[in-house]
Amino acid sequence: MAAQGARSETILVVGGGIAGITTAVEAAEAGAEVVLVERGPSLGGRVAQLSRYFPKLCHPTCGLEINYQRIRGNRRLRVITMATVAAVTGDRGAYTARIETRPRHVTARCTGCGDCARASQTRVPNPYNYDLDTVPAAHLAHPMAYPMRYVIADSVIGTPEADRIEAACRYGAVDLGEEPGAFDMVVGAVVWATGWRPYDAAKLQPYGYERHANVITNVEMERLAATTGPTLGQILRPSDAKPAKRVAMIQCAGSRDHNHLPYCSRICCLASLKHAAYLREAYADAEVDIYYIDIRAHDKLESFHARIKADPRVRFIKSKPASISENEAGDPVLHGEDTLTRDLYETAYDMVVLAIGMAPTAGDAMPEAALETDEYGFIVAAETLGGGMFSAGVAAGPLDVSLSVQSATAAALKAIQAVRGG
Amino acid sequence: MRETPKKRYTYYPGCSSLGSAAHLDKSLRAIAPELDVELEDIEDWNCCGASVGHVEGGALPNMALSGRNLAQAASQAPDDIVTGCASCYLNTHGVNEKIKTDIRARRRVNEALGAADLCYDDDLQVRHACEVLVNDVGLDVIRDRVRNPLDGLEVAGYVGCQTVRPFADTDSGGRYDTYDDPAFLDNFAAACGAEPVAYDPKTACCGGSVSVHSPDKTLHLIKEIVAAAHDSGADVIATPCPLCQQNVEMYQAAINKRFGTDFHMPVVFYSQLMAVAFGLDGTAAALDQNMIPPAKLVDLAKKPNE
Amino acid sequence: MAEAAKTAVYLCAGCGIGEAVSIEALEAVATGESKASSCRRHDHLCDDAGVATIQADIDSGAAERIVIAACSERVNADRFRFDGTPPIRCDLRERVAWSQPPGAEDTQMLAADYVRMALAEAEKSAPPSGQADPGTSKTILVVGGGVSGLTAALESARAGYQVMLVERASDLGGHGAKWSKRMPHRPPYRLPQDNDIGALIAAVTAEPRITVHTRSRVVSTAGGPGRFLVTLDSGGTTIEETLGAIVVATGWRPYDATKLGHLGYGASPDVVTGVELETMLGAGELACKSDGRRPAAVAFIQCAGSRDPDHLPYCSSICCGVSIKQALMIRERVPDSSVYIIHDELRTPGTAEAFYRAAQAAGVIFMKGKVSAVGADLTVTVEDVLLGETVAMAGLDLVVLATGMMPNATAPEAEAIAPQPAPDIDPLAPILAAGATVPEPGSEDASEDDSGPEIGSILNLQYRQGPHLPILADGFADSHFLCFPYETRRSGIYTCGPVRRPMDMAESATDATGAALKAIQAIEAAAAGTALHPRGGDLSFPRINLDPCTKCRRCTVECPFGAIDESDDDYPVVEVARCRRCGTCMGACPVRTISFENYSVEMVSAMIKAVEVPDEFAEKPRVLVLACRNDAIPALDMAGISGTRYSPFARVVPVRCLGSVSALWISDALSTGYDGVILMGCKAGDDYQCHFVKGSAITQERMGKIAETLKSMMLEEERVVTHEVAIADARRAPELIDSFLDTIAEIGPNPFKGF
Amino acid sequence: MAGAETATYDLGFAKWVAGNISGADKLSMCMQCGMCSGSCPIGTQMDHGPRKLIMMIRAGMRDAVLSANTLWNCTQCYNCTVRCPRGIPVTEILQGLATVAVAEGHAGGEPTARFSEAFWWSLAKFGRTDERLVTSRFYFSAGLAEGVRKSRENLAIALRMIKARRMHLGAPHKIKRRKNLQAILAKAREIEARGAGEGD
Repeated sequence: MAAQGARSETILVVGGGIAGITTAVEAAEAGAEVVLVERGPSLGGRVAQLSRYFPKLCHPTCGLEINYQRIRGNRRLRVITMATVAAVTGDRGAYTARIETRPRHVTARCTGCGDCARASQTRVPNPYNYDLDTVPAAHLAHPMAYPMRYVIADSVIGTPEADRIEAACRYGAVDLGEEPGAFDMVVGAVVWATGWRPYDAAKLQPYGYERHANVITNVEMERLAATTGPTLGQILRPSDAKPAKRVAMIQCAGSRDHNHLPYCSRICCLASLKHAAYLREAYADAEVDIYYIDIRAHDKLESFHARIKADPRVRFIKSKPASISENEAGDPVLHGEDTLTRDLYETAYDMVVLAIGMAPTAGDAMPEAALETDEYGFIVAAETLGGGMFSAGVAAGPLDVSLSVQSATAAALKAIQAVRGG
Repeated sequence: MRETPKKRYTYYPGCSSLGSAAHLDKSLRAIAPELDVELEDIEDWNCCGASVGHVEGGALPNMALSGRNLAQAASQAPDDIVTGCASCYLNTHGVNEKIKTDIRARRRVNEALGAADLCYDDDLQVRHACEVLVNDVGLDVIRDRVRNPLDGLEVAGYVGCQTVRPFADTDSGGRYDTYDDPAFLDNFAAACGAEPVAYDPKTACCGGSVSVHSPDKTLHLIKEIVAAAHDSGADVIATPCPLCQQNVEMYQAAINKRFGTDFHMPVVFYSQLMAVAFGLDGTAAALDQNMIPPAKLVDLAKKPNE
Repeated sequence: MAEAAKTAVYLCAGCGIGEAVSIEALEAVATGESKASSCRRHDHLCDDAGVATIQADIDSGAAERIVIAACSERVNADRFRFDGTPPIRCDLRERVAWSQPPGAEDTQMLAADYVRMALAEAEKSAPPSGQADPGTSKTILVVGGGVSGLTAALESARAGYQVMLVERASDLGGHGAKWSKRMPHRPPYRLPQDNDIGALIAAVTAEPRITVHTRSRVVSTAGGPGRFLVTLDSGGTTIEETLGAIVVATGWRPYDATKLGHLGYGASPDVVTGVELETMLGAGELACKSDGRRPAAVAFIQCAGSRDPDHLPYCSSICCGVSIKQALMIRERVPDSSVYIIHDELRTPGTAEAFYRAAQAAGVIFMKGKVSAVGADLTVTVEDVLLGETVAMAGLDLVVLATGMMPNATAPEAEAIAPQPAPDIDPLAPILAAGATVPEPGSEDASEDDSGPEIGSILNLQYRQGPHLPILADGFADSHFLCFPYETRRSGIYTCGPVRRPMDMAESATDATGAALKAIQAIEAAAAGTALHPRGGDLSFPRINLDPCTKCRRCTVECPFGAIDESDDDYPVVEVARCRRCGTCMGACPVRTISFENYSVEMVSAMIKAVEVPDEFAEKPRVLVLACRNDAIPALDMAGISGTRYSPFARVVPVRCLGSVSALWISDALSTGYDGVILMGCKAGDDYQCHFVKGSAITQERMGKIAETLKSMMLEEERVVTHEVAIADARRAPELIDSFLDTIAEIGPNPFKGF
Repeated sequence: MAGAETATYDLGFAKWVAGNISGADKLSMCMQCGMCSGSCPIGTQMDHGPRKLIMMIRAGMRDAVLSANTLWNCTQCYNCTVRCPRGIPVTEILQGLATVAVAEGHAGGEPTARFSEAFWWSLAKFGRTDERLVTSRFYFSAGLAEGVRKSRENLAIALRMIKARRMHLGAPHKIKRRKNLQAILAKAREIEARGAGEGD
């Protein structure tokens, strides 16, 4: 345990997604000492799993690349991956944070040469692609991984596979004996940027996400559209790898629903507009139907809405579909009421995309009682526990990327004020 | 003998137990002791109003019906009330919860009961027999009691609506299953050694009381329910609901007439499956009360004094 | 100077490089033909031992310049970091060993060329020595005293910085001060909250680090981060200050309701805007303007002016929340009232959904439809799309138009007389627009006097590119990058609040806090003499050698950040702290006037010429690839990482931005026998992705000139192509190179080969 | 039909419904998503789905709402109730409206209304419903000829039910304390007649 009362001007940032990265880099570039802790093997978080951003349809990896460069070029910023914050005690200017690490089984000697992956014979589920495919037991988290260092799946430790992998490394970078660890760190302020997870689609029973192969979620759609995804960027439906040309998007799949997420997740409308753009780009004859309650293209994003709406092959249907069945061809069939024509429809599609909402993960990341959350699990009263605790990005509320960056940049300043006793 | 202590419940048979769903009542009473369950009837119980009472009777009189049963049950024992009928469950459970949570409703119902010097101020639990089987008895015990596995019997588990909606996934309803894809019925069948078939219209609607008085509006719904079972190769449709059992069974002739089909799909209660699986004879399982004889189940059933 | 320096080369044989090429042969290239003073080989250079070797050589003076011939510059930057001796990176891994067949002759030639190029780079560049006299003011200028400005000022001060807060009006608070209540921004997000702006104003006034200037305007801004020279007109008196950075928080104004006659505005005093209603609600007893009666039936009409091609194209974001707030207040004041909100899309994003539910629970009626008419008797005719009927709502006492927000990107009162700056989604537009509004030398003095000299500009930048902050097509202040929303094209000047995007008070406060941080960064970077985003920490800056300068003004016009002014005798003058180090000026220059210590026309020319171009074409063509460091280079790296093979005949030179590409490099390449040149940059146009705003766009402009050059050399135009390459184009980038080589094969060899 | 009566958005009716029909206090929460209408098993046979009916209530279209066949085509599958994103007990509200429609004579010869009358007659008289008596009373409620026709039509079913010992013949099942049940029902009707608000 670090000496009580020890003071520190270091800022601890929890979570290595776009919000955490931004908080860390902006604070460090303003002169602060920063430690960035990420649960997984690489930085990047959810944005690294997106194919493109709305409304510019540009690639998240482009901004990530710049941020990685900023991180590499900054000595005041230290990144710890495979680590979580188990507890925080103390006060602003003198918190003691308990950091717990999980074994990566690959040391800093790793050059990223990939021999270990080539030697792997076991394949494990690939969370980067939401388990839509698999990767070798020794793998890189994703092509834009930071650090550019491999990781070995715990599942193969103690098997011959592990020995194969170890033998394949020419740089003695494999450490099969690595154990989970824990250490204390004295920091002056903590910024929680713990992000979100997609709401569990299986809970939307009438939509049969688990029963119908061709009902997928919006985050899975991102992976289908990504050149680094399981289909190398071709939008093919799961059941028979046939091009998905007639596609329905169901908005508020979980959001704005007292049975699920009572709040509006804000990004889903725009994400679906973007998915419509993906499909129209991929197939000249693609047809997209967007089922919605209200299209929430806030502020300047309205022009993106207008642009997609102008496409005659994208239809907007004001309706929350009641249920999805499946026909002989394995096509999902939507049932519901078009509230503007008052017709009851029964429409078959190649594929249906559920615009799943964002569920905060602060709950699982947070040490007990450290922070106060609202009824939905978003961090509020961010200045509780000694006035040096802040939240950034989706941990603070359902935000899009730009808003997350704003919130993260603001959090960086609040944290600097806290450590400098301003 | 087994040591498991008996579970006591106050039993509400409901009007259909005296007629269209006599075989549900009979088979339930038959399997109860096998599962160490003791049922004591609500003395002088009355009709719950079913799904149409309120229309003519009005909301409060309709609630008062269940109020009287609740008051009577409370005066007998503090035990939970169990019913096998979806409609009875819906009304009695619904009114009971309303009385618990809505002071105004509680006062108005009791004012009415006052006319017969009755009062319901307790907080009993009103539960569906299936929920009790899942939460109190448990699949293991059911499996454990099977002496005559229903080998090779293919069962289409038709849950219908009101057995699960709107209470199965609520706290007061015991959170024993889901609204759109419930598993309990297939689990019952499997526990009895039968084979549940994949069956889509699991929770489709048979038209309920509308089917009773205006089948012309709903025959197509029932047709889908029977057709899917037929196509999936099921030997029988099993259901927990009296009204479903009656609609799906008695209209098959009309369906064949209107749609040119040739359905003779037996529709039995899960409790009849259990009775046979527990080794009781066909009479105890009331198999002779199905309008379309469940031939295969009859064959599987132990013959009397066998 | 570089010639004297001892250059040490470190060849790494790890990660397959050793298998792919002969390290010995490369050592020969380094120490033999090239002028490396020493060359070491290592099997795991990035390991502690390898790094230690290098450090030892540096310490012993054996290595003054170091070339690390190993992996891509994008990895191990932290490992190969040596104070005072920045390494030259030579990529033999991603671009050779991982993308070429091992042991092949062409692979070896490729590696050798990269070593030669690296040594040429080492020879022709020097570590940046930094800036002589960086600006040192650490005071932040905040323009605008509304919620955003007040917050930016207070948060900056609380971080220890001095602030000068300038507000045009006589009181602080802006629009925010007029609201009786505000939308909820804390749990449970259900009820209107007290407007706490009073406390904010009090805190700002009490803060010793903040000096407030009300009734004041900025009449002129010169200089750059760390030394902005700002002149204020403060109620007639002129104040001059040197300031470190600027936050523009000039906020918004309501859309002009007189343009909404079709919604009944003007037809009756009881048709009011949301802002007017706010004043009525503040006045205590709620009363209709016409006859003072209590309104018992009120209808809100949403999107009054917003999301309407004839008015405002965008969604003003706050109107749904504001109307809900006002509806709830009316229901509270007049309990038996009927309140209707007529909307198209109801927008209460995020936790504001709870506010919507609260209004429903309170009995506010929401109708989806389009209002076709509002009569003088307040009858509102609605196409009720949910009922599918046209409904005439009679008996209303009050009709509220939820008018939208317009950004104060320019001084509002000057608008009538002022030509607006041209919107510039097209990154080339600002130059033309700004260029057009450059004050003539004479009028610049005039801008000292009080008669509103500036043409509606907020800061009246005394920049060669004009007085305005660039604005985007929808009239909002510059903010184009999703990942970097605070970046503007005027270094050290940040915008926040509704001038940037429609937003509510809570979001404005967050936004302002973020802007304050960026201002602080700008101040610290300026003091350290380093570049701002995206080349933070870069000490190099453009040095101007006036001898060859032809005063063509291209550099001053094309600089994306308005960093270069013109001296009285029309020579370029770089305001270093405004410069982002992209080198666009270098690319603009027809001669060799502008160069960085570690990046120059001469340096890249030397790298190009260092390549050995075989005389015989048939089997060995050569192609030069000038690739953007931000996207094209990572894309090629990714191709290597995934083991994609592509032509061994391409020689890749990373450039800071396509905008920095000098036409001279292309003629150098072609005159030394390369058969063609590929330029790889980022996406241009409306959704441009160039991190220096217009590198690709401007290159396309320049291609015309390049075509002329080709003609003059009697060469085919097809020999030089430009491509937009995104970072995700790991598969496409190599394909572009290969297909270009096919084209070259068709065109045939460069006739200059061998000369 | 809805067309006959136009929308005024006079909130009187909406307020009355909210105050007098069980569950209707939640009606104001409806966001018109259409989930309910889309969930109806025989929605195709409804004049308007529940979603539009709710909008009509807000619009003050009293007669159109109470004469909508929506009220009679609800099979009480409760899909709308469990799926409603705003937790509105749609089924319960439709039941309440049906009761009002009958009481105010909007039901006409609707089978549901006639069936309910027969049903209530039996339970009020005997304390239990005798399916045979209820059915025949319902058949003849539309006139003698119709009664005879229906009876014939369903004779086969009836016979099979009897054969299966699932149709009770002979004296109807009665509860013992009929008087006290009838007293309770009478009292309940009386309380309800007082209307909402009063006596509370």
